[in-house]
Amino acid sequence: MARFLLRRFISSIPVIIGILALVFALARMIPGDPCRAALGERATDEICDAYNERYGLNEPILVQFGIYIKDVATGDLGESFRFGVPVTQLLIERLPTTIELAGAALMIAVIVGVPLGIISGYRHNSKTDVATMIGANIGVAMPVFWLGLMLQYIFAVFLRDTPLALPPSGKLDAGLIPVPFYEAWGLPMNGLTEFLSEFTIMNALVTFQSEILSSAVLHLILPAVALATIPMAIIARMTRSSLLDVLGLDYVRTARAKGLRERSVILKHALRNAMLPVVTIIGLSFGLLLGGAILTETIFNLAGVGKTLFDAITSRDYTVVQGFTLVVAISFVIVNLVVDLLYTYLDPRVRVS
Amino acid sequence: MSDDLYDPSDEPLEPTDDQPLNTIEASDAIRDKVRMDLSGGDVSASTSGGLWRTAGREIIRKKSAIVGMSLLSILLLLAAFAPIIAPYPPDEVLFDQGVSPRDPPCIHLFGCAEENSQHILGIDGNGRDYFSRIVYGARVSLLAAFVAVLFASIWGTTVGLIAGFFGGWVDNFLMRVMDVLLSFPSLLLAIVVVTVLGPGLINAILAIAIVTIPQYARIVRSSVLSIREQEYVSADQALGVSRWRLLAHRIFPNTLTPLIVIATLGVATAVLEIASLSFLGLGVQPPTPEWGSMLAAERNQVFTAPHLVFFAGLMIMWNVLGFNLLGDGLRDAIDPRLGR
Amino acid sequence: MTTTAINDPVLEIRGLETHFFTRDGVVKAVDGVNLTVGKGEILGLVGESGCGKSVTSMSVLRLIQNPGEIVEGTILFHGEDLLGLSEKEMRSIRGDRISMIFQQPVGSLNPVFTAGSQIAEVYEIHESLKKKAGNAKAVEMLEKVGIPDPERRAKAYPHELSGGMAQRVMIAMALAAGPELLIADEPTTALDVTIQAQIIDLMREIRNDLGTSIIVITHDLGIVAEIADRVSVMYAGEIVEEAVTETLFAHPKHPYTRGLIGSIPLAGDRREWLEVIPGRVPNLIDLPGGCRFAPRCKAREEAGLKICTEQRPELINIDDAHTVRCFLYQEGAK
Amino acid sequence: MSEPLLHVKDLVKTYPVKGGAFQKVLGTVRAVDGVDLEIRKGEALGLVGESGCGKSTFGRAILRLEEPDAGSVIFDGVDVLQLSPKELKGYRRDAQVVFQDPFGSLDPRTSVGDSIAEGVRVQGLSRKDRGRRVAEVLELVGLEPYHANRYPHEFSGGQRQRIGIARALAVNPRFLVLDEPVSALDVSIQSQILNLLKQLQRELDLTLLFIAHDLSVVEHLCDRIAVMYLGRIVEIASRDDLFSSPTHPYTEALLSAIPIPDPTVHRQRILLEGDLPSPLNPPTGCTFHTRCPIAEQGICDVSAPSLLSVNNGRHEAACHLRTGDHQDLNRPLLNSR
Repeated sequence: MARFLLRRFISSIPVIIGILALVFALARMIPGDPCRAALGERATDEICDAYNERYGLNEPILVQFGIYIKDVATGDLGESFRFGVPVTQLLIERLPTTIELAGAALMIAVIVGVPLGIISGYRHNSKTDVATMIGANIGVAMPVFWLGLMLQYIFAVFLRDTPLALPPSGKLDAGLIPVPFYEAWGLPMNGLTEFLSEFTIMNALVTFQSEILSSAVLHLILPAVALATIPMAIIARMTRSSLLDVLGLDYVRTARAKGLRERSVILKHALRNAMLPVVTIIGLSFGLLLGGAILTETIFNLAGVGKTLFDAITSRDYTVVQGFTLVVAISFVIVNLVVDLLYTYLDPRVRVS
Repeated sequence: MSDDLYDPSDEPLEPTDDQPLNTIEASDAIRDKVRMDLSGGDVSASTSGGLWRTAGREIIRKKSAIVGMSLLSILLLLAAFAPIIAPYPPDEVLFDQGVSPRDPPCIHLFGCAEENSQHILGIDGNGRDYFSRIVYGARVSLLAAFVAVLFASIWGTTVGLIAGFFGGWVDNFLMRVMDVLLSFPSLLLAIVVVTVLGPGLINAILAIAIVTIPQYARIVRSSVLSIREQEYVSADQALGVSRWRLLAHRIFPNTLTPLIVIATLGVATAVLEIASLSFLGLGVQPPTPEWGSMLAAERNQVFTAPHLVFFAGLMIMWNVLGFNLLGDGLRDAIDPRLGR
Repeated sequence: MTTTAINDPVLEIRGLETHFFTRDGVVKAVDGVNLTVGKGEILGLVGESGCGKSVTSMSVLRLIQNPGEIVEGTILFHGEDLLGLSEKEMRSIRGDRISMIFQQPVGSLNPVFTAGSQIAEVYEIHESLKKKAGNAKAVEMLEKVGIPDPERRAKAYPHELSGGMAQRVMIAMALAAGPELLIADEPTTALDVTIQAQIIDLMREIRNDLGTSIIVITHDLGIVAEIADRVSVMYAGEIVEEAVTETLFAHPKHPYTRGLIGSIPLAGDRREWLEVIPGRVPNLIDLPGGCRFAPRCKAREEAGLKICTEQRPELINIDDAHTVRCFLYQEGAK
Repeated sequence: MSEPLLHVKDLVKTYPVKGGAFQKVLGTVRAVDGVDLEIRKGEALGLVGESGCGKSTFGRAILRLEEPDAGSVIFDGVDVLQLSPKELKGYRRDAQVVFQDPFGSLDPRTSVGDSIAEGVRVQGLSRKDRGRRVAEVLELVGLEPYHANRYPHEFSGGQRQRIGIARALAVNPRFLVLDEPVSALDVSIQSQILNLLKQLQRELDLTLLFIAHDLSVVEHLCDRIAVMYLGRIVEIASRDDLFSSPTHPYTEALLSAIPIPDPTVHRQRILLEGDLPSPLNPPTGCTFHTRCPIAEQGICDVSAPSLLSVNNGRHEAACHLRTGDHQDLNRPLLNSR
């Protein structure tokens, strides 16, 4: 198992180097002079020369790439021009929001999508199946940003003054300021504790800040649902088709011939196999979620990775674009690694070789 | 079809040796199959004997294909006859005709005063007839998505054919590059590419095409690999048919089947992504009527004039749904084993 | 074992009709099949692909899936009609009193569970054993079917087993609950000749040692000759001939049986040309009226029989326990 | 008998087995492990063995559908393995192949006629002549000329196999490799194809290499039979010699394993223990010794036997105990049960 892990990890090294190269190249290719973008249009040539000298921007491109790799390896992602803080600091503040959002969305997608797919595949061609599949088709087709806006309208305007009303944007009610757990627990503040404390819901849970907790959860519902819809539809469809595939296989016939009840045939023999491709798709959905997070965070005004990234792109904050893109891509690679691991756990055929 | 329904004994009698699964390749293969599902469904690389004629007959039997085709024909009609259907030019500002920004819909049939001019979907923030803009939007949406997919599939096919047919380091290199591109969420990569190229319709199309090339490359490559192992290719080799002719006459035509399905489903994804880019202000620029950018322009009015957001999004969904259903139907028709 | 065994029938199928309701029409996969299996008897069910032999066996266990359906007939197991049982009662018979093995042994085992646990499952279902006890008995069973190092094999996953080994595991699973009837559907087709011989021997031993009745379904007349006491020949959804094995091979009556025997190259047989049955198996949706073999039948032409294309022949008894569905042997048909 | 048309000397074909993160070569499978074989003009040679023994690889290697690693394939005096791609064209006309899978061996998108015409197109026939040739060979294999315009999915398995044969015959070859041509077919269709092959061999004076796992099918068609085990030929003899006096214990086991459709015959079975060893890690010495009922320690597991003549005839076998220094023909076969 350890050897497999190592091998799988080593095999993703070329891809990670490729990602670094691409991110580096794209950031260099974005039009505009990095010096003037950083220091303002009125920076003189002398100042810019000094600036370029300092950041190694005069060096040959390969040397620059070398410097970049070295910086990344030492955890230095540069400094945001716009905010004047290190990109890593920005990540510490913004990443948890996105993880919370994407995590909640993924949970909804899996918890709803998988059972729907199972029912649909099991009761194949029934009314439930047809309804689920129509729903899934519509779900896949809905633009996230539109769904988000519609949810905002429905729950904040249409259902206003009903118990179903939900806050349309932001992370918390205005005026609420959570106490970070490290303060409550008397721990020192450092990168890690600060990062952890930004998980609002978790932080509120462990420090018993019930008002903040409920507000955070309520604020999370709409964006999470909006973000979850497409993956949920995909997961439901995949579960269904995978289950149907498996139900036609020889070993399912064997299970029936053994005298197993149909429920056990499906839940024990078929499902374990049917879940294999579903696990992979859940991993892939993660990429979809990160892409969708850009739209969802923009609409729901959440200061997460997506929104920060998008703002950085429009305001030419290169180091942030570079750093955030890198983190997103590498986390996607890592998620796929984890999925492979899970896959190996589930499928003995892969495990042994 | 009825034969293999109930009698398994027409399998080849000699078993083929079970090849040990290579972990990484195995999980990649599944990922490919699965990736296709992101855009709707999966297509196996191997095609069973179904030719276009039989496929055509099958398509007509598929409900989803029919619904999809109907949805799309309506859109196509809207796009083709936009000048006839739309009561106003899409960018004509109507303030001098007595409208004010974001006037609600005025339909005479539903009791809107006769003396007011009719605007079935109301007026947008810039005083233009919203319905006319929606109608013209069909043109941009269909054309842009189609061009993006055409571009991506041509390049993806080329890459996939070369990688699969030549193998070796060429294959290795090309596929690693594709892996890198696939490591980014496609919308994110498209955003970065548009930023590099500069915003605009053409660049948005290009960006979406570039980020989807790997999908086509991988599916074509895996088709090539499986077709290359087919006995009919061996038979041709034994007859002395040249590599190029094999590639052009045997391998390429047989990769087309899965490719067409993937491309149809890919149009749906492209529609969504172009709308998303435009929504973010990176794609189609105003005043060109495009659903995504129209939605973006009115998004702050969602609490006061929700219909201006609602219909643009509905049209995007309509378009995506049409291509998804058509793609599903195509896939089922071509690979009846999946037809359920 | 001879025909006397039929006096103590384990299974009696009467007028079985299993149809598949497809888009293109009704596929009459099994269309009026009668079969009897005696206690401790090995019955060979022979036919080409698509003749309905597998559907017959799946019908016995009532494992026909949509769009298939058993539309007619009775399946008496020790005198009790299986078609009249509730699903729950039927489940208690499957894998316990009647069990089955299949053509693709590796594919018939679930890839994500170990061989041992899949056998143990039978004990969990039918004997309410706990997992641990089941596993122990599974190892015992593996040893019984001749698997060396059974403890290690019990922990193996199906893909780690060779075809022959996997088929032994399947047999162990089928025998776990001590069934009275074992249905083997093309049990050796996917295996190499030397392995095939091992499996055939194993099945014979099972019958001799345990007295299990066995139905062997195959397209290979050689296997039938080796193992079966009695043979039923199927063509296009019906039984066309049935006899004790020796009789059938020595005096085949039905033109199809004769063609089939004549068309296989025999070891040591130096015929210049093999016999050929012209044409192909009829479409089961659009069956010919009259005798289903008539369009391919040379004997009919030679005898100049008209009735063959007009009327469906009945199974007639021509000898002691030798029945045939052919007008050539029917008095007055000419 | 006549002179050899094809002479294969010490042919080796290996496959790398890759694995690991960088697709490192972990080992090699010697699929064909030093095979010597002569096929004489006009004869039908059967090559028999279980799945994975390398018989199909051998067939593909002598046609240069796979590039062998070592050895030579002399066809009509010319070493085929030394030919440049251009020079290969002549060999492609002389040597053809028919495959097992009637479904996979025809391009589903090409009409039957075009598939058949492909070979003569390569050989430079004009379009008109091609059409005529297609009609000719279709009739030769018992189909109608108008079938040329149809597509593979419109045909049954047996018909497709006829089309495969027609395609091979279109270039008028002298040598035909038949790779399990009937094993995917129904019994009653098998005999049609076998009869057709026999008839064609006589009419067209073809030399055949018939690859199969089924001894009785090979027996029917072939004059001589070679038995292969784990990449090597273990016995080769005329059909009659092989069946009447099999020498290698593996041949004996194979023969005794064939189910005979005659219930009155009761043979003493020689049951082989266990499965085929992994070709990735073949046993030392005689590769068969792990399953051999008469193997002797210290002899069979030490050195690999070579093909030696039995009774100074053309019957050859590779067995220490039956042909070599340790020869003892009376050594009884131990029954495993």
